[in-house]
Amino acid sequence: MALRIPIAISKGIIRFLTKHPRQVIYVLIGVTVIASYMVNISLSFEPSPLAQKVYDKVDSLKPGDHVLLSFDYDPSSEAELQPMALAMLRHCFKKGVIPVVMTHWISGLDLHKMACQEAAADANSHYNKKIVSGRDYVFLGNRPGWQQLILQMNENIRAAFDKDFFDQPTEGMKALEGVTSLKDFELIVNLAAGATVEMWIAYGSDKVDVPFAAGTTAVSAPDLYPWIQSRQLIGFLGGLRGAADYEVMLKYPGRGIRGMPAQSATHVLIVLLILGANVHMFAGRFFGKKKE
Amino acid sequence: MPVIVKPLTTLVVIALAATLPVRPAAAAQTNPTVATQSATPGTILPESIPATESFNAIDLPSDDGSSILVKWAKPANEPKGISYVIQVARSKADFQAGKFVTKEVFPSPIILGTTKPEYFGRGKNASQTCFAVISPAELFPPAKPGPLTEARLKELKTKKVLTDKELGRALAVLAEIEQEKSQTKPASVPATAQAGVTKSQTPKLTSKQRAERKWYARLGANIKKLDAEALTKERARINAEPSFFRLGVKLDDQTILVARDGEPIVVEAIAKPNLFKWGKLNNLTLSLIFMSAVITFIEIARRKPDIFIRKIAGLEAIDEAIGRATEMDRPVMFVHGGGSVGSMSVIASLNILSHVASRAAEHDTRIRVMNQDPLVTAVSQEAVQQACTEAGRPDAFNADDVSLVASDQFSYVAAVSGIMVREQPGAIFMLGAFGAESLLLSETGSSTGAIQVAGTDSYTQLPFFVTTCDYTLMGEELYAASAYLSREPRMLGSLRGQDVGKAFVMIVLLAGTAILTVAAAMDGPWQWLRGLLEATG
Amino acid sequence: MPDDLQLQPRRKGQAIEMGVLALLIVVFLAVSMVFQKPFSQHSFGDTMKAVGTIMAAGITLIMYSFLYRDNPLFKIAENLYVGIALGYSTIFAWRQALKPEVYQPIFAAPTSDALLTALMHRTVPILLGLMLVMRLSRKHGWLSRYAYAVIIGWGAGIAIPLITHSYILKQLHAAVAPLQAAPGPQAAGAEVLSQAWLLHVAAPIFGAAVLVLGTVAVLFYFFFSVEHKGVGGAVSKVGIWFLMVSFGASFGYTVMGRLSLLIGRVQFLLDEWLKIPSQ
Amino acid sequence: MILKRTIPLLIVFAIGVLAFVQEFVPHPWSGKLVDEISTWFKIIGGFAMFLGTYSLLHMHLARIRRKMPSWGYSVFVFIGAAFMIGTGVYNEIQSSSQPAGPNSPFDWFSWGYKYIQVPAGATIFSILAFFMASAAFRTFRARNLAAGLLLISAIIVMLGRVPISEPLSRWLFFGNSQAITQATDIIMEYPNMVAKRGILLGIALGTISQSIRILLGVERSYMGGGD
Repeated sequence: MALRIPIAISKGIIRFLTKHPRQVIYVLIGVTVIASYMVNISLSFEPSPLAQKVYDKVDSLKPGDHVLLSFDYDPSSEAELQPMALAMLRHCFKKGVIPVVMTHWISGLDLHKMACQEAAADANSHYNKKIVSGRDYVFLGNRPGWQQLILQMNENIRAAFDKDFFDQPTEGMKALEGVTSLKDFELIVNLAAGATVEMWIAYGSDKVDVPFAAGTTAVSAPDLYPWIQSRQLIGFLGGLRGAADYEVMLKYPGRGIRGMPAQSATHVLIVLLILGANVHMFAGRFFGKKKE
Repeated sequence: MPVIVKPLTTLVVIALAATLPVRPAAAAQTNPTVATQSATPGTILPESIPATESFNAIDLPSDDGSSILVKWAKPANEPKGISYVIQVARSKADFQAGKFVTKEVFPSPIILGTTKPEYFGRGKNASQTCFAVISPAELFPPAKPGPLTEARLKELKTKKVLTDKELGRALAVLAEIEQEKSQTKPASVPATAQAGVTKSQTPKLTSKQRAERKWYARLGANIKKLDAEALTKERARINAEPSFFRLGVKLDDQTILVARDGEPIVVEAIAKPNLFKWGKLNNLTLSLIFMSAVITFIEIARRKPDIFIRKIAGLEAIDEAIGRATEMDRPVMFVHGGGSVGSMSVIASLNILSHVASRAAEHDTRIRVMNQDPLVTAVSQEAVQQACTEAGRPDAFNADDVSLVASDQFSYVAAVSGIMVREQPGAIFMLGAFGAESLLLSETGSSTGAIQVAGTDSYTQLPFFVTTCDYTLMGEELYAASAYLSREPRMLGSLRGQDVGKAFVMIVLLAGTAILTVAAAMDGPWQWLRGLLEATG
Repeated sequence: MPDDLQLQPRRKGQAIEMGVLALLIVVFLAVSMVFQKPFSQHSFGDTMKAVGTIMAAGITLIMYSFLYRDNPLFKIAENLYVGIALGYSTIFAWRQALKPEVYQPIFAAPTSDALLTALMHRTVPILLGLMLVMRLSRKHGWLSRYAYAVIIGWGAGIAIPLITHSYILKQLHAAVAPLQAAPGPQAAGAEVLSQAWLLHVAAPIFGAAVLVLGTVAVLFYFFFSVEHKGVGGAVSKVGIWFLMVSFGASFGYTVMGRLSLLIGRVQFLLDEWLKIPSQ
Repeated sequence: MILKRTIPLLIVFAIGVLAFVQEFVPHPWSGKLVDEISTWFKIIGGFAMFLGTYSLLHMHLARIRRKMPSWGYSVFVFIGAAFMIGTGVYNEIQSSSQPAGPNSPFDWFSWGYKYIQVPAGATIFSILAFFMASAAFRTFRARNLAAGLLLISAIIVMLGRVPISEPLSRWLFFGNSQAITQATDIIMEYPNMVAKRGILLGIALGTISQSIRILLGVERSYMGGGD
C-alpha cells in the first residue's frame, strides 16, 4: 500500500522527536529558516485588501500634503516594523508628501532616526529627490505625556514639540508650513509594537476626524478588526507580511519580501509539528494502549 | 422664523433628564410664496431662488465661537450649473461700497442639513435645508507680520518685548548677517535651509559669533511664537465682531440676489463661543449612568457583602488540582505574574493565593510561591502565613518557600523553570499579568506532568495558556474569582457595576438591531433612531 | 526550558562545556575576521562599523546560547543590555524632556520677557516634578502624592468621556444597524460568504446576525451576575466558541510574529555579518 | 494627616472633574487648559523618567551590596549604563559647542545603541520562536473542544497569511488558489472581530469603573509613598 511508507516515515520522525530533548526541534527550526532564506525562491502573492487600503490612501495624497507617522516601537519589534517604516517613508518621499515622524517609545528613537535617514538616502538614489530634514520631512522625536501629548498635538503641534529631534525650532520650519495642529494632517499612521493604536484612536484621530491607518506587529494585528469594521481605522499592515504587501505595491523590494519564503517554510513546519503531535496523540488513544 | 433656543450657558453641566439625544432645530418653513423678484427674463427661473424668509445666519452652535452658520431653504429645482453665492461684509455700508468677499457654494449632498445632524437634527426637513459654515477670520485674515527687520526689532522694543540691551545685541547680529550676505554672491543660495548641517561655504565663525547667531535664532523662534499668539488673538477679535451676509444664485455670469421688494436682504450674525457640545449629549448621559452604577454598587457591597456572583468554574479546578497534588504527595507551586502591588492583576492573584494557601494547609501539602517583585513577595508571605495559622497549622509555614526568585523577565523564567524541573510539583498555578514568557513557563510546567491552572488579564497570552494548561481563567474571570473569594466591596461593587454596563450594551445590541431592522423594513426613520448612538464632535 | 537542565553540572560535564565554548569563540572570531576584515578598513568609521557588526553578531549568538541552558554568558549579555537601555533612556530623559521643557525655556530664554512667561507657565509643574522625586526619601515620600494626584486625576477624568466616545459609542454605532444595511466587513466581502455558502441573498443578513449575536454571547460569557445555567449556559458556550476561534487567530498571528523576529536575526547574520550575497 | 491624605484626594477629584467637564465644552478656554496641563505632563514626565532610572540602578546597587544571588551580573548593568551615559553626555557637550559637521568626532553613543542595544533587544524575543516550535510539538494539544477549535483556526490563519497559501490551496482545493486566504478573512472579520469587540467593550467598562474609583478616592493604591 503506497500509504504505508509515508505513515511509517512520519511515525518514525514523531517518535524520534518525542524521545530526544527539545534542542533537536530548535536545530530543525533554525535550519529551516537559514535554508529557506538562502534559497530565496520568489513567491508571488496578492497584497491583502486591508494593506491595499493603506497604500491607496497614501497614493491618493498630493505633493505638499502632510502625513503624521508615529513610530511607537523599539528594537524588540525592529524585524517587523522597521521594513514597514522604510516602505511608508519611501512612498511619502516618492509622492512629495511631507512625513512628520514622532514616537512615544524613547527606546526606539535612534531606530526611527535611522529609518528617516536611510529612506532619505534611498529617495535620493531611487527617485533622485534631494530630501532634507526640516524641508521635506520632520523628525520630531519624543516628548513625555503619551495620551496628553496627543491631546496637545490636537490643539497646537508647535506647543507640543517646540524643537525637532535635531534641536531645530519648529516655529518657522518650512516642512510644517500650513500646519498648526493634528487637524491639518491628511492621514495619521501609527506603527505600533504595543497597545498605542487604541490610544491614537481614542485621543487622536477620533477627536480630530483625520483618517487613521496602522501598522502593527503580527501579535496585535487581530485586535484591530473591531476598529476596521467601525471604520475608525481605514486599513492596517499586519506583521512582516504587511511590510511585504506594501513593498509589492510600492514596487520597491525590501526586507519584507525578502523574508516571505522563510516565513512560509516555517509556518508549514509549525503546522506539521502541531498536526503530527495531535494526530499521534489521537491515533494512540484511538488504537488503544497496546503500543505504550 | 425658525427659532433655536440658545443652549443653556450655565458653566456646570447639570445631569440632563432629557433622554432626547439631539435637539432637532425647529423646521425652517419652506413657504410657498415665490420671492417677489423682478426676475429679468434670464435663464434663472424664480423657483430656483431660495425663499427670502428661509435665508438666515446664526452663531454656529457647539463651537468655539469662530464660525457662523448661514442657511437657506433648498429651492424647488436646481438647474444644472447653478451655484449659490454668499457675500460677506464687515458692515452694511460695505455692501454699497462693494467691499465684500464672496464665497461660492455648489449644490451637492454635502451642503444639505442631513450631513450635520448635530445642527439640523435628523428629521425629514433637514434634507430641505442648505447650509454653509463661514469663519469671518478666514475671509478677512489679519495681516501676517513680515520677517525680522531693523524696523520690526525697534517696534518690538517699543512694545516692551525687547529691552534696550537685547535690541542692541540683535541689531549687531543683523548687521553682521546683512554684511555677510552682500559679500557672498548676491545670487547665492537663499538662507540655507535649517538642516542640522550648515553648508561649508559660510565663512569660519568665531565661537563668540556662533553663540550670538544661536541666540539670534532663539530670538527669531520666540518672536515667531509671539506673532502666532498675536494672530490667534486677532482672529478671535475679528470673529467676535458682527458680520453681514447676502445670498445670491449664480448661473454662468448672471447673479441674482435674494431680495424683498427689490432690496437685497442683508442678514447679520455674531459668532459666540458656546458652552456645551450638544452632539456629545449621549456621551455625557452614558458616562454618568455607568459611573453611578459602579459607585452605588460599591456602597451596596460595603453594607451587604454577600452580593450574588455566579460560581466561577476556575475555582473548582483549583481545589481539584490541590487535591490531586496531595494524592500524588507532590508540592503545589504558585507563580506570580508581573506588575507592582497596585495593579489589578496582582491584587486578584494575591486574593486567590490566600485561598490556595489555606486549601494547601488543610491538605497538609507544601506550597512554593514564586515572585518577581519585592513588595509582592512580602504581601505573599503574610498571606501564606495567615492561611497556615487559620488552618491550625502555624508550623507548616516556611518563609523560604515564598521567595523573590528574580526581577527581570528572562532570569525569572529560567529560575522558575529550574525549580519546576527539580521539585516536580503536582499542581501549578500561574496567575497575574504575563508577557511573552507565559509560553516558556507553561511548556516546562506541562513537561513535569502537573495539573496547570492559569489566569491572566493579558489577552495576548491567553491562547498559549488555553492550549497548554488544564484550565484557564480568562480576562475578567480572574477579577471575578478574586472578588468571589475575598468579597472585598471595591471589587464586588465594580464587578456588578460593570455588569450593569454590559447588560446595557447587550440590550442595545439586541433590541437596537431588532428595532432598526423592522424600522428599515417598513422604511421608517431608522437613521434617526440609529443617530442616538452617533458619536460626534 | 530544557528539561535536562543541570544548573550545577558535574565536574566532567563542566570541562567539556568549557572546551566546546572556547572552540566556538575561536571559530566565531576567525569567521568574523575573514568576512568583516575590521583592521583593513581605510577610515576609522568603517573600522568601528565592522567591529560593531562583529559585536552585534556575537551578542546575537550569545543570546541564542539560552536555548542550550541559562549560562553566565547569557546573563552577562542580558544585564549589559539592561544597562545600555537604561543609559540610553536616561540621556533621552534629559534630551527630549527636561532640556526642551525645563532647561531651555528658563536658562536659555532669549529675552527677559520670554523668561517671565516661561516662569509663569512652568514653575508649578517643576515644583511638582521635584516633589515627585521626593518619593525616594522614606520621610518625605508623601510629597510625591501631589504630583501623582495631578497626573492620575487628570488622566482618569479625561479617560471617561473619550473611552465612552471611541470604545463604546462608535463601536455600538457600527454594531447596531438594520441587518439589511449593516456596514459589511472590509476584506471578506459578503460575496465571499455567498460564494462559500451559496446563500446569495441571505449571506449579508446572516453575516450581520452572526456579528450581533456573537458579540452578545461573548459579553454574556464575561457576565457574572447571572448563573450560567440553562439558556445562560448555552449562550455562554456559544461565547466560548467565538472566543476560542479568535484566540486561535491570535495564536496563529503570534507564531507569525515570533518567527518574523527570528527571520530578522537570521537576515542580519547572513546579510550583514557573513555578507552572503543571496541571489 | 490632612496634608498627607485629604488634600491629595481633593486634588484628584477636582482635576478629574475639570478634565471630564472640559471634554464637553467647546469654549477656547478648554483648549488652553489642555495646552497648559500638557506642559505640566511633559515636565513631570521628565522627572518621573529620572525617578525610574534611579530606582532601577538603586535596585541593582542593593543587589551588589547585599551579595544577593547572581549579584556579579548586576555589575554589567552599571558598565552598560556608564558607557551610554558617558558617551551621551560627551555628545551633549560636543553638540552645544560646535555644530555637527563632517569633521565632528565619532558618535560612540549611536554606535553603542546600533551595535549593542538593537541586536540584544531584537534577539531576546526571537528566542521565543524556538520555544514556540518545541511547544508546537510537545505541548499544544487539542485537550478539549475549546482547544481543538483554537488549534484549527490557528492552523488556517497561519497558512492563510503566508504566500505559500496560494499554491497550497490550489493543490488542496482543486485549483481555487484563494480558498485558504478567504477562509482566513472570514475567521478574522467574523468570529475574531466579534470576540475582540466583546473583550474591548469589557475593557472599556473596566477602565471607566477604575477611573471613577480613582476620582472618588475609593482606589488609592497608586498613591503609595508611606501611609
